[in-house]
Amino acid sequence: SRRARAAAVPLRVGVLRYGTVSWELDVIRRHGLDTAHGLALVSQEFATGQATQVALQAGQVDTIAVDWLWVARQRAAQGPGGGADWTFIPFSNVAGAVMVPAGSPVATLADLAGRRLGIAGGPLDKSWLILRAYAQRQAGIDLDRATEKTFGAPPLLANALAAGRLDALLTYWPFAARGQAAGQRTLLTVEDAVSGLGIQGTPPIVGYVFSERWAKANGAVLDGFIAASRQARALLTENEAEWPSLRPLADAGSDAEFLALRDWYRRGIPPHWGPAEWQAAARLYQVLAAVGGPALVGDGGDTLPAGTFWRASSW
Amino acid sequence: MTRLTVDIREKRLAGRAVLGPVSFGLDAGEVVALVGPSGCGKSTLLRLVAGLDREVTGTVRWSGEGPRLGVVFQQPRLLPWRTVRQNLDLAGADGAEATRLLERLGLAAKADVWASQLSLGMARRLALARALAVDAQALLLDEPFASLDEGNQRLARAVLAEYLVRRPVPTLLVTHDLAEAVALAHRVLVLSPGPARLLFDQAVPPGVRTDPALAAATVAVLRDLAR
Amino acid sequence: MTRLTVDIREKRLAGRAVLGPVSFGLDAGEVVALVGPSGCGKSTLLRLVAGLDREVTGTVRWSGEGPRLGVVFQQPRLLPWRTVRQNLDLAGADGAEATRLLERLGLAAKADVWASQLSLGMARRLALARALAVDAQALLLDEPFASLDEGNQRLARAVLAEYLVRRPVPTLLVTHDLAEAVALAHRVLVLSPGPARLLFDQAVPPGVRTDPALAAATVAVLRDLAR
Amino acid sequence: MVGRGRAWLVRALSILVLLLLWEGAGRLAASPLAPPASTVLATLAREVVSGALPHHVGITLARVAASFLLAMVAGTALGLAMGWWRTVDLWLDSALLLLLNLPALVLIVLLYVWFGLTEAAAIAAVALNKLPTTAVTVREGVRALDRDLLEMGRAFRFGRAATLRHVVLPQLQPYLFAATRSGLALIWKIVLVVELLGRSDGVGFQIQVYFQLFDVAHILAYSLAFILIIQIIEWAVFQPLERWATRWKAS
Amino acid sequence: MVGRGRAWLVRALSILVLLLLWEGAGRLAASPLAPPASTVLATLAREVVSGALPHHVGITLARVAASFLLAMVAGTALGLAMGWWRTVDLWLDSALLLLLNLPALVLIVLLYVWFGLTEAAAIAAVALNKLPTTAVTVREGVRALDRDLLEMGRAFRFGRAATLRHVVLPQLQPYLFAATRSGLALIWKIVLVVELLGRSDGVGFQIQVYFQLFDVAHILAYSLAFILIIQIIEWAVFQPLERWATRWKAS
Ligand SMILES: Nc1ncnc2c1ncn2[C@@H]1O[C@H](COP(=O)(O)OP(=O)(O)OP(=O)(O)O)[C@@H](O)[C@H]1O
Ligand SMILES: Nc1ncnc2c1ncn2[C@@H]1O[C@H](COP(=O)(O)OP(=O)(O)OP(=O)(O)O)[C@@H](O)[C@H]1O
Ligand SMILES: [Mg+2]
Ligand SMILES: [Mg+2]
Repeated sequence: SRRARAAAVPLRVGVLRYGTVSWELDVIRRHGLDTAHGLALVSQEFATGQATQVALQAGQVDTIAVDWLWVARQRAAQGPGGGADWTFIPFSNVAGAVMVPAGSPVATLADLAGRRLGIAGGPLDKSWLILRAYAQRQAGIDLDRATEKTFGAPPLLANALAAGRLDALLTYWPFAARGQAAGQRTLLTVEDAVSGLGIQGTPPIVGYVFSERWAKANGAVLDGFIAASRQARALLTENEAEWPSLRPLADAGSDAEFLALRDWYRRGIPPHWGPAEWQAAARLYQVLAAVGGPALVGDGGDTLPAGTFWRASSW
Repeated sequence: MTRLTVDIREKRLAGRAVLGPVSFGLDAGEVVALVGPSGCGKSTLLRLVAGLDREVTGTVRWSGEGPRLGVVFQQPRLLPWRTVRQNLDLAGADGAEATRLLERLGLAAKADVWASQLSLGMARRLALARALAVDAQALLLDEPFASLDEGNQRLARAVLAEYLVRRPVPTLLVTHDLAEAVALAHRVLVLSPGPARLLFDQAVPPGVRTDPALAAATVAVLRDLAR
Repeated sequence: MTRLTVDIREKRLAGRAVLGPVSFGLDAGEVVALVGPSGCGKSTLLRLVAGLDREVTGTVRWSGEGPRLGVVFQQPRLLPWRTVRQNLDLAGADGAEATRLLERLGLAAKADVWASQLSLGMARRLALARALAVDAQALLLDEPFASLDEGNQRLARAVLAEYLVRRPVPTLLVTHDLAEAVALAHRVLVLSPGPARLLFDQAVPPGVRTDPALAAATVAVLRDLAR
Repeated sequence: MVGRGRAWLVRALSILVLLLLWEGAGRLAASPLAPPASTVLATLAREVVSGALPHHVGITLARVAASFLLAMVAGTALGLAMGWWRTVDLWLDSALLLLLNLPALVLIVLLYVWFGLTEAAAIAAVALNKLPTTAVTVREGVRALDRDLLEMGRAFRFGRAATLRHVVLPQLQPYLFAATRSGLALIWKIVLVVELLGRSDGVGFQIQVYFQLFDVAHILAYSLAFILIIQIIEWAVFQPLERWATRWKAS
Repeated sequence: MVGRGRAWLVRALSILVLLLLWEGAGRLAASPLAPPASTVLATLAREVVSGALPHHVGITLARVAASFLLAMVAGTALGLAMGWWRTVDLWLDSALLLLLNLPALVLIVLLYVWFGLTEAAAIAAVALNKLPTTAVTVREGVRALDRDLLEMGRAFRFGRAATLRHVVLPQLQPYLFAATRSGLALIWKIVLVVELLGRSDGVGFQIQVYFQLFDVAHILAYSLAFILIIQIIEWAVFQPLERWATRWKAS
């Protein structure tokens, strides 16, 4: 298959070391799924998510994993001619969860009032906005006002929760999974909050983002990548034997942690991509826009900017 | 009373000997002139006597716990970022005495000027004023009258002579001018060139200050000794 | 030939006048001594003549395009981080002449010593050597013999005198010693105190160098003028 | 010498030229990633009016001020001690080098982890980052002190306080100004990192938020706001202070 | 004065004390977040043997060296020009202040986005971050130059090159050493950020990865490796160089 590789078109993906995207890419490469579809996956490692975003903008990679709000925001802020023609296909439907320590008295969202809540990412992070909307609707509390918030880097916050310096933590799912393995309790997943907001269907959260122009010029490559990626996910869903070889890529401290990571990963695999998901996402966007305001959506109002999703492929 | 005993065997700087055997005493109220060719080690000796350098084989000892010194360095060593007046005050000068000395030495108009803005001769006069204003128990003067015009030189000598009459403190006076040495000192030490040895320790005859002929003769004798 | 014309109306420093009206000329090969009380403005005048300061009302003009100068500043102004020899070389000294002058002025043994390690008298001799070694077309000397013992002073004067015989360049010599002025200069300019005005421009009678009595009389006259 | 009035004219002109260059480059680029000056200034104005910018800049300024004072005082003291006494220098040199070269990120993270995501930890982290550079600079200054003047001070028994104030500090002035200028800049930069990693307000936090959205105009607006403040401090404090400290040299 | 042999003894002892304190504190804390020296050193040894550390450190060192040279040369030239000519200072002062206070992060991201994630952009970003602090320090040094010596140089027509080399540079020596020491530290810290944001190798990349995993022992091991190298540079290059440059003062 060396000849196949040589003939294949390279596709550069920006990834994080120990990030979950690498798992999928690893399976694709190990099974030669990329060459089978006429492309050669090249993954480029970066140290932080922001670094991957810089790399994408700088044209260093063709695609990276990021949430579609990022796409929507850039499109909204820069208008149709703004040059930010990023577009999105899903990678995972899970975002994160609110975690509390094992013996925590916190049982419901309402109990968070007056407590110290850590929030990974910033005040415009999608999970935080979803959680705020949900708490407003379900419990009638404004978490933004009612809690003692700490924004910070996820590792620092995880550490603070473990050290008892926080009462609860809204964090990304890999950190939630690790916490779970360490005995923390999941108070609420972001996905549950989304459906609690009355949004039908499962909107995607994180996905591969690439330039529309690039996608149009490289349709075959993109389709090949989507196909390879779906095959890899199918393998990961169905075949237990795939997982042991991913162990070194996951940096799990224990077996329990690894299993938790596996379960969260599987739960997030988007089974469908089509009008139902687009509509769900559009509705979610309205909710987020209401909470996040212009700081989040720019001047574009609460309509998801056209082109945010790559609709030419669906499954 | 303050007394100084110097008994140096050798002083080295940067690996070279700059002072050879030099021994002398300085009694209370005694003025001793130090004469020797340029580079023989006079300033080095003064630094040792002032206690600014202690690395020497031999002894340099003041009676008691070391007197409060009035020092005129060979360079003025003023604080250029302070005024003339402040340079005196910071050294611990007595206020009234400082004013009087500025007046006497023709620096009264410059009292509030930065020391950086003095001419060299003014700076040297200020350095002399500083040494004389601090109520010193001993004076160490390294060419205090150099770089002055004749008028100012006469004036400065007179100021020092009056001072020594009023307050006879032990004084070590480095000078190149033998007439000056004879006029002011009780004894003249003549140093050899190279690493300085003490060539002669010559008392000045008591009558010189009133007898110009005797003074001239003494200078002639000293000039011979120093050769 | 190099000539200097000075026609200063006023020179101010830090808001104060430091030089009043001063006018004189300096002809090719002429040695002019500049005498005046400390602080009257001699060094300031030399800076103007050297072209180191151009802010003045009046004119200071050299004939031609400004001669190559040999300057002795009142302070040695050596580069302490360079050796004695390097200080000469960097100033543009002629190699053989530099060696000869170090020899003559008793500095040969110090040629490879850092300038920071010289005694003040040595530093001043080096400064003189520097001015004389650079093949100057004019000399500006600010008390070149201060801080030297009698022997070295005599030596240094002799070196300058020989130089001026060999190469009669226009020379401005600031000095406090009238005997020195009379011995070396063709004319003596006497400046007033305060913002200096030119008090007298007095030619030295031709016979003084051979006739001690005439020299003494001239000094006495000048002393009177300068008072 | 350039007159005072003309000096201000040149200063103003130089800023105008800078802005024009920026504006031109931005318009040429015509990319949201390289917004022209006018866009950034408009964004700046909007954020000022909304009150968000004054709020965050105020908080950052307070952190910068606290850390700066701490670092300058402690760093100067350490630099003085190490320059003055060779034994102190020998003992502390390696520790200083360690602290100097410990990455800001590592130091910040460790302090946050050990002492919690508190204000005190944040300020300590910043001050500890700047302290060694001040110490290194001041130590060089002390080593370069004029020995003749120090000897004069000893001969006339100035005592420690007067020697420090009247002999040593005036000679350290240029070193202290160098440490102050580059120190203020360094501190502000580290405060940004500190805020980014574990604070929920301040300019660094805001920049991080806009960084996630890749909103370059806002990022630049917040940076510019702070730079403007430093420019004002420079003109209103540092330059007059420096003129005052060197007034004995004037003319 | 402390003899040369005893000086090295004290240096070694000071490092030993530092290590012992660290070891003790680490053991007392008994937490993976505050590993004792032995753990970190063991990790360091393991990473050296595996070859990972030499690889990443080598890459980082190369970046540090390139940026350092660039920043020192350009910064010194700029500082000299601004200190020497008041007009240059007036024109460039605001731009310098802007560059000085532009957050490293912002500068790096902008350069990456505008010029791609190339090695050149990375090195330029670092050099541009350090350049202004060198310039500020050197400018202070130039302003503090001895005017008498400069006049002497003019009177004897030293010319520009000789004046620079024999009159100016010896006086700037302490400033240059201050800029060098804190500069090397600053550059290494910024290289870390640069690597974190857009490179796929180097110490900064490794530290960030271990930060995500919260592996403090590895973070410290990588930091320490670099600090050790700087310590060696300090002993093998900077200190001998400084002694050489000030040998005329010795006595
Ligand atoms: N940088 C300066 N700023 C202000 N005033 C100055 C400055 N330098 C010198 N002066 C003043 O100018 C006057 C003349 O100084 P100058 O050094 O020319 O005197 P001088 O004749 O050389 O004296 P001396 O024989 O003592 O060397 C003095 O009153 C002095 O205080
Ligand atoms: N810091 C130093 N390092 C090395 N040698 C020095 C140092 N200072 C002075 N010397 C040398 O020591 C000798 C004596 O110097 P010193 O300054 O004591 O002479 P001096 O008698 O005061 O001469 P002068 O009359 O010229 O002032 C000289 O040969 C000089 O070169
Ligand atoms: Mg001497
Ligand atoms: Mg003078």
